[in-house]
Amino acid sequence: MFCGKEDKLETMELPNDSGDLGSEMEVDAFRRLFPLRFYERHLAESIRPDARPLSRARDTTVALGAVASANGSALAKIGSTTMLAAIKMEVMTPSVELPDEGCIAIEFHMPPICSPLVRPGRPAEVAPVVSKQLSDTILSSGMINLKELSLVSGKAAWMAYLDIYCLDADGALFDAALLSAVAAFSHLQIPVVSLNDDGKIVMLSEEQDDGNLDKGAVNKEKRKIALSSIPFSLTCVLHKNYILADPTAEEESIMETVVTVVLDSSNQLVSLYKPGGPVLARTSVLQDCVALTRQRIKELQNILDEAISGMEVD
Amino acid sequence: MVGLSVGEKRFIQGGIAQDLRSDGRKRLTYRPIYVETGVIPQANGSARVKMGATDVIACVKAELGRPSPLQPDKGKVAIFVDCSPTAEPTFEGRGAEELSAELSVALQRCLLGGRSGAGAGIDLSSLVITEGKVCWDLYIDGLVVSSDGNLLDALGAAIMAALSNTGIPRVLVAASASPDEEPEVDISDEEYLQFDTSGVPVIVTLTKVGRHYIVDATSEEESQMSSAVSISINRQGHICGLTKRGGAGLDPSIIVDMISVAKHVSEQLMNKLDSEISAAEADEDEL
Amino acid sequence: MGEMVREDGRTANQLRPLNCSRNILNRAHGSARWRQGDTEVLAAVYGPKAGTKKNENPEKACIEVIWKPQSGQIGKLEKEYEMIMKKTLQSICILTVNPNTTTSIVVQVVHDDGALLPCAVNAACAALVDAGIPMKHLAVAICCCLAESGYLILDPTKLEEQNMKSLAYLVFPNSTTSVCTEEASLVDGEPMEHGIITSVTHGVMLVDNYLHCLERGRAASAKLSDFLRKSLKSQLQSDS
Amino acid sequence: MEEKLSVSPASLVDQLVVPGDVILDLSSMANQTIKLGGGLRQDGDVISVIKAGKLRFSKPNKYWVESSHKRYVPSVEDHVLGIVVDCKADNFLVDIKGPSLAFLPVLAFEGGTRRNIPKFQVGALLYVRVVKANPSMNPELSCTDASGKAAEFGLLKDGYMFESSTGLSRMLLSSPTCPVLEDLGKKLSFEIAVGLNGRVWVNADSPSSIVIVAKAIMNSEFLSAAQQRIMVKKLFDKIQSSTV
Amino acid sequence: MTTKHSAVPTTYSPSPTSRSKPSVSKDSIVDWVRPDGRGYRQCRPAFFRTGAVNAASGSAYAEFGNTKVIVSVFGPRESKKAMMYSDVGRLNCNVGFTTFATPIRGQGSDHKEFSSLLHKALEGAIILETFPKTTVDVFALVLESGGSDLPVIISCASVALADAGIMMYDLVAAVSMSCLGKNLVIDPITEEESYQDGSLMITCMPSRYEVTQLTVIGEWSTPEINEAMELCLDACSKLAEIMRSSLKEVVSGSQE
Repeated sequence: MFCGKEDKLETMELPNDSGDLGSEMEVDAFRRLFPLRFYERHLAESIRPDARPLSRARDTTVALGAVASANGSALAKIGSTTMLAAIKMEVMTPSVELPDEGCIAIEFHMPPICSPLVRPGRPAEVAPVVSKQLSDTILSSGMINLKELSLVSGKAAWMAYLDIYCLDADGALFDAALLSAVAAFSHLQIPVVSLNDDGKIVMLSEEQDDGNLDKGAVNKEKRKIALSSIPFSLTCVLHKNYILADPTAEEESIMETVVTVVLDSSNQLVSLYKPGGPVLARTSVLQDCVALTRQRIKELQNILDEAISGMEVD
Repeated sequence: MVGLSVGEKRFIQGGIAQDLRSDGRKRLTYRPIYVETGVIPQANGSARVKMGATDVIACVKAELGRPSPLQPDKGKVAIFVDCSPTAEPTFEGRGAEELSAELSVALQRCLLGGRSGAGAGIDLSSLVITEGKVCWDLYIDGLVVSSDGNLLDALGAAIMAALSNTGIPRVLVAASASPDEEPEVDISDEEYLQFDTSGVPVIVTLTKVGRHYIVDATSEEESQMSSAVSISINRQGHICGLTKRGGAGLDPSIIVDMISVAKHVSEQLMNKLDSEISAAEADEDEL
Repeated sequence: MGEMVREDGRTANQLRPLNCSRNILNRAHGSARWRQGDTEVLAAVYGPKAGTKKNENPEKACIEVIWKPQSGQIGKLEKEYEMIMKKTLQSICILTVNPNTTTSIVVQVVHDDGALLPCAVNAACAALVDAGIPMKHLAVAICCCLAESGYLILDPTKLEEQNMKSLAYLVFPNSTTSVCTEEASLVDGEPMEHGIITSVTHGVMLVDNYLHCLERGRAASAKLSDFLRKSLKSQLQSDS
Repeated sequence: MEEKLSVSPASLVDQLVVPGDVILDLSSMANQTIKLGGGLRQDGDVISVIKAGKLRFSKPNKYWVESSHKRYVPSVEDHVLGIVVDCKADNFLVDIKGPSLAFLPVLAFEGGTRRNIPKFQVGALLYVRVVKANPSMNPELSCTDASGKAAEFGLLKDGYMFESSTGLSRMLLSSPTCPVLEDLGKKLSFEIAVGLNGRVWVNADSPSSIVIVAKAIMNSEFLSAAQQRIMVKKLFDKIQSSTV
Repeated sequence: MTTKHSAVPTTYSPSPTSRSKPSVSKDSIVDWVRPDGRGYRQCRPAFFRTGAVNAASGSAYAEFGNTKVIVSVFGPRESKKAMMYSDVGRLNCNVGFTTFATPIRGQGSDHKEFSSLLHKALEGAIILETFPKTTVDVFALVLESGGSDLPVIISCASVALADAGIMMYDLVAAVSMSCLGKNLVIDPITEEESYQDGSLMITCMPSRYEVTQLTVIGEWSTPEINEAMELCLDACSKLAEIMRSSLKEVVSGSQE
C-alpha cells in the first residue's frame, strides 16, 4: 500500500540519471552554490525545477486503511511528503461541564526517519507547532460534532486519539498532515461496544450472540462519523511577485515567506497563516493565495472521494 | 578499554592457539572461583562471587505484590545490574549505562525464560501465594565491584548463590469470605522457606579468539575477541537462553559445536559452584 | 451592523490605553515593557552573542525567542507563539550585519488580558530598538475580533476574545518618514506599510470578513506606529 | 495619520529617526558623494535607517544615526577598553562588548617582536584601537597608533573600570569637554580613559577621588549641561560638609 | 472559539468481553493452530520496497503480514561533536514505534532494547573502515506491530543500508521462531508471541553463511535448537532472495 508504482517512475526520471554527466554536474553545482539565483532563473520562465508551473501542486494520493491496528487510518502523499494518520478510539469519562461530548486529541510526530534534521531524543522544533495548528484547524472548523462521540451521557464518551506521523518531509507538511487527518476521520469506524455490569465499556465481538446486546449496547453497529464542512489547505511560498503553490522543502528553505490558507467546503476561511518572512504580503497577493486554495480544495475533495469510493468497492 | 600493543595482542592470540593462556590456564579452565554468601544482611539473600580479579555481588529482595493479569499463576522477577565506578573509572556517571543495560537484558533472557514463563530458570509459579491476588515479587540486583572480564558468568553464578541463600518468609493467608475481597496475609517472622534453586541454570560464555574459543576470558582476552556466545544451561542439560556478543559472523556449525562444548563445561561449573556454595553456607552458619 | 457596546465603554475601533517604557532591565542589552490596557508583556534582548545554534544558517544572524508564561510550564501554544515571534522578528531584523551570531529575546508575560501575541510582538520590537539591533523597519501588531454577525472589534480583552467567533492577529510594518515622494515609495501601488508581515487567524470566517480585518488593522497600525515613534522620541530626548 | 509628507533631508537632521525611515533619495541627487556612518544603510536607490536615534549630519556630506546602547558594534579606528579573556600563541582574546571576541595579535605593540611578547593576566584591562572590523570575522585590535607608536595604548594598571552605555562614552569624548569632566577637573586631579564601547576607567591618588569621579560620571548620563554642573557642585558640597 | 485545554482525562481502550486463552503447555497433546492459517514452517509473504523516504540517503519499507516497518539511513555524516576521533565509522541505530502500532495505544515504548539489538545485528555486516570519522544513522519506525518485529526491522534495515550505498559484506536477513508447547512455528505473529514458551532469533549473512546474532529465550533441548536453527537459516536464505530482488528491481528499473 505504500508502493505507488507511479512515483517510482518519477524518481527514475530525475535528471541525475541521464547520460550527459558533465553538464548535469555543472547545473547541480550551480543549484547548490546559488540556490536563489537558480530558482529565479526558473521563475522568470514561469516554471519550477521539477517541471511544475508555479501554481500547480504536486501529485497527491490518499490511501485509506493503512494500519489495521487503528480504528481509522489513512496515508496521504503530496509529492514525496508522506503522512500516516491513524485514530484509536478509547473510552473516557466526559467532563462535568460537557457531559454529552467526546474529545479529540491530536498529535503530530516527526520521527527521525522523516528528515536528516531530526535526531532521536531531540524532537523537531516544528512538530509541536504543526500539532497545535492541526488541532486548532480541525477543532475550530466544526468538521466533527463532538456530541457524536458521546456514549452514555455523563458516564462514558469516546476519546479519539489522532496521531499523525510524518514519514517523509519534503515541504508543505501542514497540507499533507491535514489531508491525512481528514482522510483518517473519513475512514474511521466507531466500534460496537456495550456497557458491562461494572460500568465499564467493553468491546462486542461480532460472533457474539444478540442476547448480550440488551445489556445496554451503546453502539448497535459499527458506524462512520458524519463529517461536515471538511477543511483543506494549500501552502504557498512568496518570492518577489511570484506565488509558488505547494512548495518542496528546498523551496521553503530558499524562499522563506510561507502562506498557508485553510478553507472549508463552503469556501469559508478557517485559517490564514503567514508567520513572518521577508516578503510583505499585499492584499491582492493574499486574495490570489485564497483563489489558488479554492481550486486546490476541489482537487483534494475529488481525491478523497475517490479514495472513499475505492474503499467501498473493496 | 584495554590498550594493547601489537606484540601483546599476538602473544595472547598465539597463546590461545597453543592452548596456553597468559595466566597459565588452558582454554577451557576457569580461574579460581570464590563464593561468599549472606554478604548483605538486610536482603533476603545475597552472595559475592570472585573469579580472578572479577568481583560481583548479587542481592535478592522479596516483596509482596500482585500477579500480572496475564499470568495470574506466576510471581514476578526483576533483574537489574549496576556497574560501580570502582570497577572502571569510565563507569562514572552515565558511562556504564549501556553495559548495565546489556547485562541486565542478557540475565533476564538467561534466567526468566519465554513470555509465557515456560523454561524459566527461576520457578515463577512457586512465588504465587493466592492465584491472581498475591504473589512474591523478587528484585534481583547485581553489582559489578571489580571488572576483569566474564562479567555475565560471574553475575549468573552470584545470582545462583544468592538465590540458594534466599529464605522467603512463610505467608499465611486468611481464608477470606468472598473471592472478590482482598485476602488478608500474615507474614511469618520465624519460618522461612528455602528457595528452590534446582532449576537455576549456569551461564557459560565462550569467547572466540582467532579460531578457538575460551571460557572465563579476562578483559585483556575479551579485547581480542571476534565474538562471544553466552549460553545458560540447567541441570538437565537444556538450554535456557542464549545471546551472542560481538559483531563478527559465526558459521552455524561453530555455534552448534560451541553449544555442545558449553554443555560439557557447564556440568563441571555447576558442580564446582554447588560445592563452593555449600562451603560458603557452612562458613556462614559457623559464624 | 449596529453599534456594539463594549464592556469597557470603548468603540469598536478604539484601542486600549498604550504604554511603553524602554531600558528597564539593567542586565539585558535591551529591554522594554509594553502595556495595552491590562495586558502587559516584558521583553529582554540579549546579544548578539557569538555563534549560532545547530541547524541554523551561520551566514546569517540567528534570532531566538524564549516565551515565559505568567505561570506554569510551556506547552504547544507557547511553542507556537515562539515560532511565530521568531519568524516575525527575523523578517524585520537585518540578519546579514552580524553573521554567525545569536540574539535572544526573552518574552515574559506579566498579565494576559487579551491580544497577548500582538502585545508581545510590540514589546519585542521596542526591546530590539533599545538593544540597537539593526532593523529594516519596525513592526506593529494588532488583534481583530469578529462576532457571529460579522461585527468587528479591535484590541479585544480576554473576555471579548472568548466570546467572539473568530479572531486575527496581524503584524504590519510601521509607517515610516521618507524623503521620497509618496508615489515613489509605493510598492506596486500600495504603501509599504500595507504589506502583511504576519497573519494568524483562529476560528472560521468569511474571506470578506478577513479582508475587512486587514483594512481595520491597517488603520489601527498607523495609530500604533505614531505611538511607537512618540514613545521612542520622548525617551531618546530624556537620554541626551 | 496616513499622509506621508515629502520631507527634505535637512528637516530630519537632529530629529529622531526609526528603522525604515528613508533619509536620502539617491535617484533625486546629482552625482554627489556622501559618507554614511552607523545606523544607516543603502537600500537600492535610497538611504534608510536601521537603528533608532538622532540623525546627525556633519559638513560636507557625512550622515549617521546617534544612539546609545549597552552593546558595542566594532568600527575601525574606535578606541575601546578591552578585557583579556584568553591568551593564545598568536593572539590575546579580548572582550570589547561586541558580538564576538576581538583578537589582539601578540606583535601589535610598539616594537613588538617574537622575543618581547607582553604578558597579560586573564582579566587585564587594555586601552586599544580597533584596526579591523568586518562582519563574520573577529575584530582585530592594536596597542599602537597608526604610526606604530605605543601612544597612550596598553595596559591600564590600578584604577577602577565601570560599564556604561556607548552614548555616555560618546558624551565624555565630545569636544568641547563635557561639563561634568570640566568641573571635576577643576577640583580634582585624576586620569580617565574612555572606550567608545561603553567602558570608562578612572584613576586618581586616593580611592575617595576615584569614587567621586566615577559616581559623578555615572550620574551624568541623562542630565543636561546645566544639570551636570549642579550635580557636580552638589556632590562636592556634600563631601565638604561631611568631612568638616 | 478558544479551545479549552483541560488536562487530558484518563482513558482506556475497551477490552473484548471474552478472552479465550488457549492453554498450551509442554504436555498438551493438542497442536497449535496458527490464527492466520499458515503451516508451522511457512513464513508470511514478505514485501520490501526501497526508496520509501526521499529525504534519507537510503530507505526501505517492509511489510510482513501486519508488521509494517520503515527504515531510513542517513549518512555517512559528521559524527556528533562530543565523539572522539575514530579511524573506523560509527553505526548509530534507533528504533521507534508509532503510538498506534500496538493494540493498546503507546505500548511500543516497551521495546527500548531493540535499538541496541539492531546495532548488534548489523555491525558485523557493515564495512565500517570505508567511512572513518563519520557516522551512519539507521532509524527505524514500526508503523504497525504484527509480530516478529525485530527480525523485520533488521532485514529492512539491511535493505535500506544497501539502498544508501553503504558498503556491506552481505545483506543481513533475520528470522525468528516461537516454541509453543512442542510445536515450533516460524515467523510468529503477535498473538503467537504472547503465548510462546520460548523463542529463537537468528540474524545471518546468507551468502557468507555466517550468523551475526543469535538469541534464544526459554528452555530448549539441543536437538530442538539444532532443528530451529536449521529452519531459520533456511528461511533466511529464502528471505535474502526476496531482499535481493527488491534491490535488483530498482537497479534494473533505472536502466531502462
